[in-house]
Amino acid sequence: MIDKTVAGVPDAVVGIRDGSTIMIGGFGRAGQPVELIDALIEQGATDLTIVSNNAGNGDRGLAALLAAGRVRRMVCSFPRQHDSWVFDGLYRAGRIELEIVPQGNLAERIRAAGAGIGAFFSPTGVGTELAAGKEERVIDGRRYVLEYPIRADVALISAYRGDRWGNLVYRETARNFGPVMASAAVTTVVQVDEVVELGSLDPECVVTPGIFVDRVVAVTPRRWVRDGAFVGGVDIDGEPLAVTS
Amino acid sequence: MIDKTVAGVPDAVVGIRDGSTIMIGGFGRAGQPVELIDALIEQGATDLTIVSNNAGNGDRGLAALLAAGRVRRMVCSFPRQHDSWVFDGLYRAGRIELEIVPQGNLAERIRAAGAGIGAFFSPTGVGTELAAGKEERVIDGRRYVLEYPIRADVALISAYRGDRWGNLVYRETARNFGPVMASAAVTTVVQVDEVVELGSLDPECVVTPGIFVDRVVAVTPRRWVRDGAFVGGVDIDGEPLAVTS
Amino acid sequence: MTGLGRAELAQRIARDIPEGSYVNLGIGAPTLVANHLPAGLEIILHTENGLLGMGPAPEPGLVDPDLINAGKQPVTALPGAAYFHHADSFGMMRGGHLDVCVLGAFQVSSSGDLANWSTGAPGAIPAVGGAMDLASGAKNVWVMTDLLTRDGASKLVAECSYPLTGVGCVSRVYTDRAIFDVTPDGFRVRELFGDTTLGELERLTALDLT
Amino acid sequence: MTGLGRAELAQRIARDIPEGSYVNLGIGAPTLVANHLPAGLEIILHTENGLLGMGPAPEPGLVDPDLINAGKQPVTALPGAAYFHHADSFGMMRGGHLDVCVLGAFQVSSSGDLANWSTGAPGAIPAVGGAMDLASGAKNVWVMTDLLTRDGASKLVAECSYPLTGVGCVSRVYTDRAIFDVTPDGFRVRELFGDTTLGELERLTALDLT
Repeated sequence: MIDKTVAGVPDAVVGIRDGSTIMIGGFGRAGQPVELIDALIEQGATDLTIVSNNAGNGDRGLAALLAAGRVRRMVCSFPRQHDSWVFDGLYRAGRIELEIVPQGNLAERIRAAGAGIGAFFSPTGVGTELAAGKEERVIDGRRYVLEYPIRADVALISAYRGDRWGNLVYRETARNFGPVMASAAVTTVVQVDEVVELGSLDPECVVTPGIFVDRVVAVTPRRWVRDGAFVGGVDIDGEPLAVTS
Repeated sequence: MIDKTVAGVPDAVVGIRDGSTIMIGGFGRAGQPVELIDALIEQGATDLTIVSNNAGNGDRGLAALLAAGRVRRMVCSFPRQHDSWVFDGLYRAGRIELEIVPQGNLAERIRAAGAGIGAFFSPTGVGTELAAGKEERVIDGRRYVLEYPIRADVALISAYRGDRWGNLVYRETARNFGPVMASAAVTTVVQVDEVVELGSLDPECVVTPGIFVDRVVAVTPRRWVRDGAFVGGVDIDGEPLAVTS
Repeated sequence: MTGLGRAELAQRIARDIPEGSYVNLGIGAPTLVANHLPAGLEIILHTENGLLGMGPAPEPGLVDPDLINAGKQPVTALPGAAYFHHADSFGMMRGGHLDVCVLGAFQVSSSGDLANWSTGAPGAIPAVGGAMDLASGAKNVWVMTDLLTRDGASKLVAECSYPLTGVGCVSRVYTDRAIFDVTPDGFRVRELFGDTTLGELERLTALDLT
Repeated sequence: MTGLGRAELAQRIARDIPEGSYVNLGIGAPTLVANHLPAGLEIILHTENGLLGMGPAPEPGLVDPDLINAGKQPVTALPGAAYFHHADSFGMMRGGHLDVCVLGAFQVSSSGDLANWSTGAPGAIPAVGGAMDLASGAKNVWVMTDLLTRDGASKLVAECSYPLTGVGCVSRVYTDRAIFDVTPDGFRVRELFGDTTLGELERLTALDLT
């Protein structure tokens, strides 16, 4: 029997090595696998390269990993946010390397890794400093730059439901980078709200087929959903929403 | 109000011009938009380039379009099948041009057109006669050939259900080339079993968002499905299955 | 003050978007355009973090942390919406399927170059997000901006001094003082707001306008 | 006749596939392997026309024209299955996510080149399908074939004379007479069937085997 589920988050991050490249799903906080990141901090791997759209929010999740001094290099599209003080401090102190990649090129380069594409010509960034030094070519009258795949040793992502084969569905815009990252890592680790019976995910609606997934772990379900229905009333940390306006 | 539905198949193929490049969805008969092809034959456009995985089966659908002499050139991965006698005859008589593209390169080139990729390096076909004359490059020790997008004037595809915004869901392996072709054509025309109320397709399960779709037309629903459930008992032409084995 | 306020400008832009358009509104001021889309007309909003058919902000108690826009603000999804992953979302954009994208700007050059992601200031933390993809992808890239910076410098320039977001990508600029089309001959004034005159614009921008 | 019949060979191949593998079985003889996968072991079959978790042929009255395999034969989907479109399906393949792919062959060279899509005969209608993608994509490409053609020619060759499907892609060849691994030193016999001897194989193939 194939069973990709593991009992707890410590099991989910076993074996991650110093110096690894790790993709972390999420767009801001939505879809960020906070529990897996906490487990990674506990696990201790360091000198990491992190590939993620942002560079942490507030003090939890990716920000906590950065604060713990585990990250040598960030590859992302948008590190600077109103609540990215941890990254900002490290960057200004010269304690972290940064590679900025336009968001669509980031997504497509990750997809290319997963889909076995050696490189591709993208129109994004042409003529800007982010394309400096990159191979350029005019195709059918349009300028493109050559972009290479981004691969990882490990992907840590968050999905909504999964089964023991690793099939996944997501929730709303928390889907974001999960599906492409799952395809681009040697080992893909997923936290889900719920592990469901094999066969209970509609095969027409599976977003990430299990072939891309290695480990699935159930974490505390999001508190704004009950029995599959959105109920609201709390924020992403589970704190009651102030309903004042 | 956005309403991409049209009343009948003749309206769905209005304006298709001689000399057009037309993508036709389907893998063999599964997902082949037979009613739209019949309407195209009726409509009369000729001198067409057809991009489709196969080159027709039996005497209906794409085979009928070929038999009607409307196709100058076929771009496909697998024309030769046990029931591809129409294409076989035309080809042997020198009455049709043929470009063979490996199936995965065909799908990826169509996707590239839809996704604005100028060209990409594929490992498929390297060192074979289908890569002859193509630009080759070694990336990270692996050989790749450069493949260009395939675009079309029109895509004719078959989906299961659609709404007035053009959102689509498919059925099983009849999905095949539909989603990528929908993205790669100037005008995408879809036949569906059923046009459903806007909002009744689960936004988590929409496979082709309406942005890729221009016209939706309802055709006679597949006869092996009733009220959304598979009931079997008939073949793809609606003929009763002989249950003898 | 002559010309349009922020909200009026957003309304003016909204009026130029035809029904049935697929539209991406950039972070910041362009987001305001959503508030002014004519009721009863269906215009489909794209947010690059994976949603077509984005609706307005939710009721305060019904904020869904999984449902946000590119600015990471809570939004809703309309009937007819669809979710997709980032590669599909940016494929949609890069593939030219969006009709209109409205972006903010630091500078726009008379050949349509856009600078809106970095001032190039030493020590600033660079962050591009989807700006370059949006600039290179949509069929029509419109800019929404004040004509002048707080210091009175023109944002319409002969050549951008800030780092570029995209080359020759902007087709129209909506400012508080006028609407400009980008043409092969440079900026052409399409519409003047308030008592703004062409001469005044030429003086403020130090450009030859047509 | 010494060696294994078709069904026995399919069974032998099936035995070498570890539980949990993702496997694509090519059109023709390789399809037979599915009938011999050990009951109770979960091995997930991929069909490149858009399905993971492919099950056996349906009951005769329950043929579903929408649910076919790459050979366009009716199949079923197991609990845990997932459907996807062609670009995703071939991305899965090209990206190296399949553990094993079993293909037929006209010829396999001692450096692992595969020829299985065209005999290059004049007048033949070329048709490649997914053969080249499968050959270049799976982690392990196994070939299932008779050792000899009907005319007694060896399908194992020093260099393919037929048009290639893939270069250096085959890692193992299962024939009716023996199993061969493709190594940097050419074919190495892994297992002999029946009373086949190494000397006999060298005579039949005219190759130096190890």
